[in-house]
Amino acid sequence: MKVFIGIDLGSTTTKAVILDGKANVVGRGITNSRSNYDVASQIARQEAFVQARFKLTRDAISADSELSGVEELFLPLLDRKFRLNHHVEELDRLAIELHNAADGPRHAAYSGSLHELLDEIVGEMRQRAGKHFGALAMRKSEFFRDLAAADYMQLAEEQSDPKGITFETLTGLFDQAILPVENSTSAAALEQLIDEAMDAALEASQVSMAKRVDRLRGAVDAARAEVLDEVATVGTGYGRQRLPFPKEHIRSEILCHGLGAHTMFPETRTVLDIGGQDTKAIQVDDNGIVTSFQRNDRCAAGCGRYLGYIADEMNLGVHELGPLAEKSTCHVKINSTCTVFAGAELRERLSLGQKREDILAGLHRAIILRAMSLLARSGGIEDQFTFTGGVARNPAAVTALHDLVDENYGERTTNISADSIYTGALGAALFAQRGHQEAA
Amino acid sequence: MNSPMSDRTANGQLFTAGIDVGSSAIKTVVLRTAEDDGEKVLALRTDRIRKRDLRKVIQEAYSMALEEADVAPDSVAYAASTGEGELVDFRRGHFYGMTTHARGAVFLVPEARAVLDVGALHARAMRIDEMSRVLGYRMTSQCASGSGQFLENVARYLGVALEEVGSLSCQASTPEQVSSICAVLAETDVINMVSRGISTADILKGIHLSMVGRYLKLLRAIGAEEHVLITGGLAADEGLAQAMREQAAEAEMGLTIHTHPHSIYAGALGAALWGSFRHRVLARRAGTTEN
Amino acid sequence: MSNSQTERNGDVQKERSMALQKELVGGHFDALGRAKEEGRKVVYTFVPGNLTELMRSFDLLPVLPEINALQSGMRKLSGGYISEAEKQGHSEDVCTYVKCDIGMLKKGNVGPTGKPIPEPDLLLLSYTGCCTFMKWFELLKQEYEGCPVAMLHVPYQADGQVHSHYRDYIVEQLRSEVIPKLEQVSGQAYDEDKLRSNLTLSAEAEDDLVWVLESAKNVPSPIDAYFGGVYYIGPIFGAFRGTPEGVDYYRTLRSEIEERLANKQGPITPDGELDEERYRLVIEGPPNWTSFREFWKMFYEEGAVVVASSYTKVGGLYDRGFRHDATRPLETLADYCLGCYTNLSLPARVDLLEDYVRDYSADGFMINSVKSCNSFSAGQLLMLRQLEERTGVPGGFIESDLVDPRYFSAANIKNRIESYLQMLEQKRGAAA
Amino acid sequence: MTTDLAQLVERVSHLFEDLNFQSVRDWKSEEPGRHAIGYMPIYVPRELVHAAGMLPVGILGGGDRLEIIRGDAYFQSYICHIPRSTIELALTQRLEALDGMLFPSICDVIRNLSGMWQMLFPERYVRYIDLPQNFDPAVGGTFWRQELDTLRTDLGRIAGREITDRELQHSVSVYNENRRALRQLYEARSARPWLFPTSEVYLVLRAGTVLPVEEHTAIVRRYLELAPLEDDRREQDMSRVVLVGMFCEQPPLGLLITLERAGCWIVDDDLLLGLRWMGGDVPEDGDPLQNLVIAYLEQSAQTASVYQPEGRRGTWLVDSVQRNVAEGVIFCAPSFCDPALLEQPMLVAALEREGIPHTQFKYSENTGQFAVIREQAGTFSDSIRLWSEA
Ligand SMILES: Nc1ncnc2c1ncn2[C@@H]1O[C@H](COP(=O)(O)OP(=O)(O)O)[C@@H](O)[C@H]1O
Ligand SMILES: Nc1ncnc2c1ncn2[C@@H]1O[C@H](COP(=O)(O)OP(=O)(O)O)[C@@H](O)[C@H]1O
Ligand code: SF4
Ligand code: SF4
Ligand code: SF4
Repeated sequence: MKVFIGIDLGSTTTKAVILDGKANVVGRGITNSRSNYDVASQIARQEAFVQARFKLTRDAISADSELSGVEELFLPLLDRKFRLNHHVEELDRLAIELHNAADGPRHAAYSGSLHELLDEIVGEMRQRAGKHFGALAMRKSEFFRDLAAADYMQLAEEQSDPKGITFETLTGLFDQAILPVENSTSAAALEQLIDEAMDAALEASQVSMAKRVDRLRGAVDAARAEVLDEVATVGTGYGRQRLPFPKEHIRSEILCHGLGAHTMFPETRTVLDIGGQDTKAIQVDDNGIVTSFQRNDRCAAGCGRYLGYIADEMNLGVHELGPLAEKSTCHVKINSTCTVFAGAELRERLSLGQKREDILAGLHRAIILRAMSLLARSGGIEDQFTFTGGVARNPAAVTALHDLVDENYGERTTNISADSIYTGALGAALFAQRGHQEAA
Repeated sequence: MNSPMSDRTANGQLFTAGIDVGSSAIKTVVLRTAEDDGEKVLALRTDRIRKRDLRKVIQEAYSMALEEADVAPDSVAYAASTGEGELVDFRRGHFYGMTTHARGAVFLVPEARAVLDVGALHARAMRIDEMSRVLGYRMTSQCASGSGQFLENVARYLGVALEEVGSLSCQASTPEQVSSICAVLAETDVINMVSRGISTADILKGIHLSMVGRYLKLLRAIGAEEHVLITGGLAADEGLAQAMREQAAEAEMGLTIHTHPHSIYAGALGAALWGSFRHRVLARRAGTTEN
Repeated sequence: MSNSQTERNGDVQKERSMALQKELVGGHFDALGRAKEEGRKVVYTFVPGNLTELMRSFDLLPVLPEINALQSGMRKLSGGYISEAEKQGHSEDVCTYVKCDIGMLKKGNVGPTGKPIPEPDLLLLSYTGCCTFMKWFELLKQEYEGCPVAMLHVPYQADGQVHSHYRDYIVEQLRSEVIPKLEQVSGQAYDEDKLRSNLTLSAEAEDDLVWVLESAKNVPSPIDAYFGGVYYIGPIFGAFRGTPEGVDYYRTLRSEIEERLANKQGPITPDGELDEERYRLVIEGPPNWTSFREFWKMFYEEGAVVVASSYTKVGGLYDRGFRHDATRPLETLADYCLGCYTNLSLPARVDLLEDYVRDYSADGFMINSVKSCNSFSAGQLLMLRQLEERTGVPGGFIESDLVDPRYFSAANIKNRIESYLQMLEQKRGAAA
Repeated sequence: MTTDLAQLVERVSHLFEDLNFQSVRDWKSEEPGRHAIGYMPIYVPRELVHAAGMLPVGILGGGDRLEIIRGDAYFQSYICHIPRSTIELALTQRLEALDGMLFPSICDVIRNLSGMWQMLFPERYVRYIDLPQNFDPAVGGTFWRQELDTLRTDLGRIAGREITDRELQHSVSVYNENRRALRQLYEARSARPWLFPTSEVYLVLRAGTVLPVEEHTAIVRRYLELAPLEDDRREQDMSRVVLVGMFCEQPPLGLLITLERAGCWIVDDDLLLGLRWMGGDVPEDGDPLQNLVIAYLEQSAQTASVYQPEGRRGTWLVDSVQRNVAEGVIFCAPSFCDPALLEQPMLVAALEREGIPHTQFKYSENTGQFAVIREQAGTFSDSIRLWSEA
């Protein structure tokens, strides 16, 4: 099968989308781009391939009428098995790196006790791994880094001081260890994990569907055997200049976002993308062609990192901010523009006894207000509107945006899709696919 | 002299305190001014605020400092606040940051004719005279780029304790400049450098150099010539001072950059010193009006 | 290169007009350097609303601080001058031309070519199209305490019309304020015949200039009317309007361009001739001088040619028919001043650009908004919208500065230009 | 605070906070056929508007309470704030009550704003008022007279009748009255600044931008009576300063409060010059238009926007410092305000020649954080306080 890949190398996350020859999405992948752009784009694309493999599996199962309905049982199972295995594999690597870090000269004083403590913590993390990937589990994040960090920090806090090892020491070790874990990747290892997960899932299915398991195995094997032929890849995004692609395979993220949004919501005329380090307001015509755009970068105020920074200040995850802010009944006007000053203002206001949620609501409004001026600059919102980028996952940001759009432009259809973070990658993949068609 | 305050000036000595309320820490100084042997510092302390109730931290810091100095609260003639002093409810007077840093600087390094105060959120440069009068100043305003917090963030991303930053930076061999000036977005840069295998020392030095670039601009803008004293929290960072010396020399600005172990207390010291001065002025005034 | 008039000079092609232009500008700075020894008097004035013919009729040498500033920018001296001025207490926020000039003065008033610039004998404040001019010369007046100032206030064409009382007001000021001061400084009496003959020369050069600028209506265009254009306007906006040298320069230039046109050649860039014209653009706003080459390259690398620009009209708008008219010497000077580009109302500026987009068959237009200049920049975002609406052509917006290197972010600007051109390309693809 | 004063202050604060110009709408709806004409900060001959039976309304941006959403779409980040908030007010229909807008030539930003207005609101009356920079009655005076004549004709056309000399004479006398009251207020504040805190004086003044002038004069006079009755207003050990640079974009109220809290009594300023730009009385008899022309040429406020043919910049500032026995000058100018900021070095030079202490900082009308300004102003007042005794 011919596939086309789009990679959006964002400042915060890297996204990959795989399309088939008819421009259907067959796989998506996302990862942190915090550490290394090249690695991040590889990981995102591998993830997308994993998903593509799963999609093929799903298609193969659905194609067999005797297996009707089985995909709804089998695929989640497969997915969980895979994720769990993957998580455990990463935990193993984390354990090694933690111990390596603990051998550093700075920690000599602790000698053995530090290693013991780490073993304890990692052991407990392994215990918890199963829970993260249970059938009904709600995962707070899809990134290993976040899941592992949450567990680790909690355990570190519980177990630190009593043993004379400070919490700061432990967090320092984690920060050091997580980088190499995130930065190493191996396609072969992933293939292996997929295989194992498939086998394990088949194994597990045996009990419930003994009779049809052979057909199922047949479908699964067929999906495994399918060769995914990468025809073309187009890269875009903040870090696109660093992609090891020839210039003609790199597109401006503005165009990619425009096209991606147009493909998802063909009636869209205005796109707002708030990513980690930049914000873009884009106007597109009825073919998805960008007619005007505005962007903001180089200053964290107004981008996703603003919220990320605030979340750090409050010891919360970014995903927790929105829901908390939604509880607010009256929002506070934030005076500081700068992210760091806003952080200080937040502390000051908290110490004056103002409510967390009200301040947070104010902070969300502040970031959306900045986006509103960008939107206004790009030409306003005349018609259907789409909100993309990581911040579109934040419910409070979405609410603030709705309110402000309503107040200033009247009611507008606003699209927000769960997949909107992939908008840029989708656009890039479409360029890859179109480019190939044109060449052919 | 019969003013109600004069009993606190017993035996020709006078106790004053300076409390510098910063955005990240409270600095407290207790000072004795004696007619025969000038000013003597009796206690110095820094209390990080972290996420605690500010009023409480101030109160505690003050009591502990007095205890350290062995001075009873009611023998303090003048408690002066500086910085965000509103919450210091026991103060007798307030002096503003530049006034106190200038005074503190001249006290610590008498030949200083310019002060560079780098705190958690702001950096400011002042040109002063030998009487610690502020002749001109420049400060960074609404952007935290290049502030103490900026450095703190970078240190956090690198997993380095603040106290280690300076010595690490001094070990750098080939400093790597950061391209992003944003205190928050520098994170990406820093992490990129880490993954490119650049040593922590080189990264920190690069950060220091980019900060120093801004400070030198401030100093140039105020027309600083000769001796400059770094005050505020970042004075403790010898890496910064070293980077500053290198850059200033390279730019041929003719500056001598000083730090002082008590630089971080410059504000609090200045407040205590001005408190002592002001007390005497007020006492004299009270004296003259009564005559 | 088959062209007989073009010779290879290193990697860069030099046309005769280029050499001539260099000669003129260099010669002028030389003359300035010698002015004091030779006892010649010097008048400082501004490009928009400059009264070169009048000054020359008194044998006075004009100095144009804006040109000094832009030259300092191109020679990468401006950064130091600006910080010098800021050190003296000038705000970061204000026009950098002023600061560049003040900084240069504070550092000894050595001109961009390394020759000293003489102190002014008169500050002729042609207050045209920019409020900063007034502050600029007030500041200079503080530096040159004894130097007289002549204020010529040119009313703004707020409603797009030249009212007769505007013209009367200017002529009155010329009579009662400017000419007496010029007489006093030069020690010569006002000689209207001399003025007239200068004005005749002006009109001649203006004809050729307009022809050259309009040659860009051809596809492909033989010139770049912005990056190349700034060289073409140098002599006429500088000190050579109303001089035989000026006339000569424009005649030469015109004949060169005529030849390029006949040979269907594209514009010359610092990297040689552009062989494929891929985009035709109209540009509003002055260029960036500190990274002029780099900036230009971002365009020609992509095959973008600027076919018309408003910046080349700051020192006089001639392509709408105005010519200096020797039969009504003072009135024509008044009309000239009133018509300079930045003295036009915003709606008139939009009309002009709209016509440019149409008349020059542009694929797009771009605004380079400079931080320094409120006169240009305030309102450009609305201009952008209006132009997009009226022409149906997408507009691009970039931000930089004239001579402050701190405000030229090459990566950002390049990113924007690239994205913009890709957008034009995509649009073209869809239309095809 | 006595209830009378509290009521007065509440009334003027309310007018200040009302971004919808309700008082103007109310005034218009009281009688059919009434018109209101907006004007940007200074040098607008309000007498002409008044004489046409219209209400001149000062438009001074949106302050710190207006969220700027669309206004930012029209101005780059390096342009001052007032034009964007003014556009925002207009785009959000808050200026519906205005039948026209006058843009005096204060600077290129306001100048270009007049063009933007023409494009954005083609159905409304817009006029750019070009002030002569030549002060010869025969040259600049003639020009100004023609400009005023055009304005007079235009306003007459909107009003549906010609403006008579008699009406104009009456308007001149009404405005003379108002100017006298304002001068008294400034003198009173300068004599005893603790009785007339600037943050309050500002609000009283500001009411004059939206109220009919007669009503405003009454409020000012009433305030002059009431404020001294407050017995908790006492003299304090603070520094006396003159505040300059605010002739166009107005500072947020918080800034004025901050300055006072930081130990500065403001004894003179260039706030709300739109009401005060004419230094003295305009003759009430004779040709009223000519009187206005001569008044502009001879006694209008010196600001950065008007050329000063002879003498040095800043003589008025030095005069003000001396007249008001001020101890220092604070330059407080809007960020990116070219006229004010280019003027500053000249004023500094004038002060330095006289040995008058000064300091400077920038604001924008929506500045919300005053910590830095408080430090700067505080240090300034500290230095005056400490060094005057040393
Ligand atoms: N689950 C989530 N909940 C809330 N906010 C999120 C979530 N995931 C990402 N974000 C926000 O999105 C930002 C990253 O957006 P993204 O579009 O991935 O950026 P980029 O494309 O620049 O890498 C983060 O800074 C964060 O604020
Ligand atoms: N030992 C140290 N090395 C480097 N930086 C330090 C050190 N101690 C404190 N700092 C820095 O000093 C800053 C606090 O400075 P301070 O002058 O107290 O600021 P503020 O008065 O605003 O609280 C912190 O942000 C921190 O970055
Ligand atoms: S203002 Fe704050 S968030 Fe913006 S660039 Fe500066 S430090 Fe970063
Ligand atoms: S503001 Fe613009 S027109 Fe005026 S001097 Fe500066 S650059 Fe020239
Ligand atoms: S604040 Fe200054 S720059 Fe802005 S409009 Fe007013 S005078 Fe012009």
